[in-house]
Amino acid sequence: MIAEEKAKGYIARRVAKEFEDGDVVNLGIGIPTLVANYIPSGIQIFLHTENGLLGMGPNPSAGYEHPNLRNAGSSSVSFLPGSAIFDSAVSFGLIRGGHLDATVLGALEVDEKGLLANWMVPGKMIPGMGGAMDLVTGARRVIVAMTHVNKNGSPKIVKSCMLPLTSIRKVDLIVTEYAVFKVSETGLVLTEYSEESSVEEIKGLTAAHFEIDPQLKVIER
Amino acid sequence: MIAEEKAKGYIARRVAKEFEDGDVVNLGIGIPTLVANYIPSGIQIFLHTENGLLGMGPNPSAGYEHPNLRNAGSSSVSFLPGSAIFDSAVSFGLIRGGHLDATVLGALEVDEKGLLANWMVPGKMIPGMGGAMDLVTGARRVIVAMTHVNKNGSPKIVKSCMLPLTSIRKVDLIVTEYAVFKVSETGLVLTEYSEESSVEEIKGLTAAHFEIDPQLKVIER
Amino acid sequence: MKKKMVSLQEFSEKIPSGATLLIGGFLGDGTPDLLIDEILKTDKGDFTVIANDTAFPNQGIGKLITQKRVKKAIVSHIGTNPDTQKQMIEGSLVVELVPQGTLAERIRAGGFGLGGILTPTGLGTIVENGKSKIQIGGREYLIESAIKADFALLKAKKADWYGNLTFAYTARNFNTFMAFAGDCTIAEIDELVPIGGLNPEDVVVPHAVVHFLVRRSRS
Amino acid sequence: MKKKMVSLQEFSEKIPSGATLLIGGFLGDGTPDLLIDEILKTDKGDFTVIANDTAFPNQGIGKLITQKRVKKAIVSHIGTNPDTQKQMIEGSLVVELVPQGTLAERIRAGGFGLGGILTPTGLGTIVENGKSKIQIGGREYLIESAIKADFALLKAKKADWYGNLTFAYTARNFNTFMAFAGDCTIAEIDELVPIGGLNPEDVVVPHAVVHFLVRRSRS
Repeated sequence: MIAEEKAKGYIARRVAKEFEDGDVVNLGIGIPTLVANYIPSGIQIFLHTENGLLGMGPNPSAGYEHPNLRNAGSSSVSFLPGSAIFDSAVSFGLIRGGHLDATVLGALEVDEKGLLANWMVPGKMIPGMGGAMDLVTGARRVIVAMTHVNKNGSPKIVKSCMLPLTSIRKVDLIVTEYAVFKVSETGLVLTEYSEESSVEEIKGLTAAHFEIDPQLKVIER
Repeated sequence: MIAEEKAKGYIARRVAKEFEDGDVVNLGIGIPTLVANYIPSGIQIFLHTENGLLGMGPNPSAGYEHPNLRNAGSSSVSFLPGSAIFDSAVSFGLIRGGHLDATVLGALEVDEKGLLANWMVPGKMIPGMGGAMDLVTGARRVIVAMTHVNKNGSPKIVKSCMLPLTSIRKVDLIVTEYAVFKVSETGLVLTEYSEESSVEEIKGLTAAHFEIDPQLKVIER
Repeated sequence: MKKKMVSLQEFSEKIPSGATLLIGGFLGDGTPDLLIDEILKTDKGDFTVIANDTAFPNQGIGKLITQKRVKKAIVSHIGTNPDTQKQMIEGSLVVELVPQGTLAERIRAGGFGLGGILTPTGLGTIVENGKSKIQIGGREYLIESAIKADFALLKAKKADWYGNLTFAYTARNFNTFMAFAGDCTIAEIDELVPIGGLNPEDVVVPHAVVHFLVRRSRS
Repeated sequence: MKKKMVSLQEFSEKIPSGATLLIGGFLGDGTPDLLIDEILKTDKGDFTVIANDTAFPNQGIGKLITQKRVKKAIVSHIGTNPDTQKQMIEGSLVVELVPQGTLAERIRAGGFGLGGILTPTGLGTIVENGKSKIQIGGREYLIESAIKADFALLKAKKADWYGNLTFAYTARNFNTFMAFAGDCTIAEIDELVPIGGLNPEDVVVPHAVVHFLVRRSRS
């Protein structure tokens, strides 16, 4: 069992290797936000935030915040040189129009077809979909970054989502602290596993069928 | 018979009395453009041009033109203080969304229901509708400014348009050198006539039925 | 010229109980706080609020929620406001959740005189319940209707006397297109500039859609 | 970072005969003349051009018409170009006329990932021939489909190396939303500024939709 804080770092670090130089990327709240801290040197990505900014930089030092320069989680952020400001209609035009190279999102459930549920638990937690439905529907690549199991230890990768779907568009990649799955035409394929685990252990933590990639390897950290 | 140049001036001068202070107005090409020269003192209107400017001012003096500050007829124009620039989508958002108080347009035909045809003569002249269909559909008031008869002396106000319609939205007012008609629920109503003409003469120049307003008066010039 | 600048009190007299209100802002950033506070000085309520979110308890749009002035909220997200969730579960507040990009386009469509838009977002999810679908070019889309409201309440940075508006950084968000979709659009501004004091290319919302301006009274 | 700045020749090598081209401009204002001239140095043709208009004979987009490189034009107006009218009557050029506001929204919809829009414009006219209609909220609308193209050719005023764009006055017109609707978007620019040389609030088209930049070679 990898401790939660460590797990988050592992996940973010692995996701950060997915980008090409120049990619425009939207990072969701939670683990996805951490991805920005692990971008490999030599790779420059442009962070998009759905409230209307491309080119978002890190949180400014205390005392240097501006009340009207925020990310979609309401945190103060900064401009990197070459940033652009726009309204929410343009921001979602970028998203829905396929102009984002990737989005990284958390999940409540992902199923063995690659379908994602991440916006509500009926009768319990209804935060609303916010921008998630547009992001999953429109981004060129959708990467799920999440812990392998939930707080009760139950698998989050399931046979079929029981929770309401975010989109009928399948995700492209699932990254957890134990495993990396790509989503193929026929379903999930395990391509990488962590040195702390094994294929058998991952099978035990996963409630969905998955294939194993012939080039299966250990996650580089 | 009023000579053409004089007629144009009469028409423009009469149309110019239709505006309230602060109105946002789009003037079409031809006689409508002349309207700007006759706005009564004390009345300020804001000219909108569909290629992306609100607050358009007169043509600049020779030598002071800017190649990228033009009206929809491709003439050089100027900014009045308080102008705004926008793209064509926003420009037609203003038009279609009902944010223009009035548009003044020329016509090939207007019929006795108040329907307008002004964008093509099948097999002969097909300039295209440009912005006319959006303007007639979306502006709060549509004012037709045209000579009463065409170059062959035939009436342009007809029983039913033979030419393709610009919109199924009826115009609100028709101003010619001889007459002013308002368009009511039931059809055309002659409200004013020129001192050079008479109701009988106007009937002879008009191929549509019209009512006569009980407050019929002579056009003030 | 009819003056567009009104006092906070003149503003609040225009807003009746039961009105539909488009309110700008994203988690409070770009929300007209002065206007909301002024409404809260009255006993008006039963509003339908259309906005990106309901912000936080007793902050921004959240003030209208916490003080129970809202009967219906059409928003994309309520996760930051437990008061909204509580009132929704109690049944005193109806919440209609709309994907954020769809909400933006529906409001823009209303203001731009369009009947609606065709979007792939929400297809095959519970968002499509009760909606029509259409095939275009071999792809399927949801038909989403336009949204308009009695009032649009905006927060802008600068305005000239005519009502041309600019915004501060990410405070632009929903304010720009909401301006077009209010039968009466009222902007709370931080700074008034003279007519001609804005570069025409810097104007984000042209004055034709802005009916009234309000600024903090300098007392 | 992959460089977006290319030479005129590198640009023209990207454009094959038969391509669909969105071209910015309004009667020549905001049209990328350098790009058009470069295409005309080749023998490429059979283009489908989507633009507001065809400008004037042998000017702007009109050059492509006069030199018979266009097989189809989807435009709102051809009244200023007798060559277009002549070729249309002869049957060598297909002209599809679209109301200007509808054309703008259809292109924007394509670039914004929407399937189309619902508009009242054109209802009851010959524009509605062959199109579906829909009732929403007691009003009728035409269903107008989105437009995309292989290339969007723009004229911008300034760009930074990333491809953030600004425009000169009324040269904005169709350029802004066409930028989103090209599978490959190429902007001819007047001035290159350093990265960080544009105020983020002044950027009209964000670099995410701009693939290549071209400027007049300084020889």
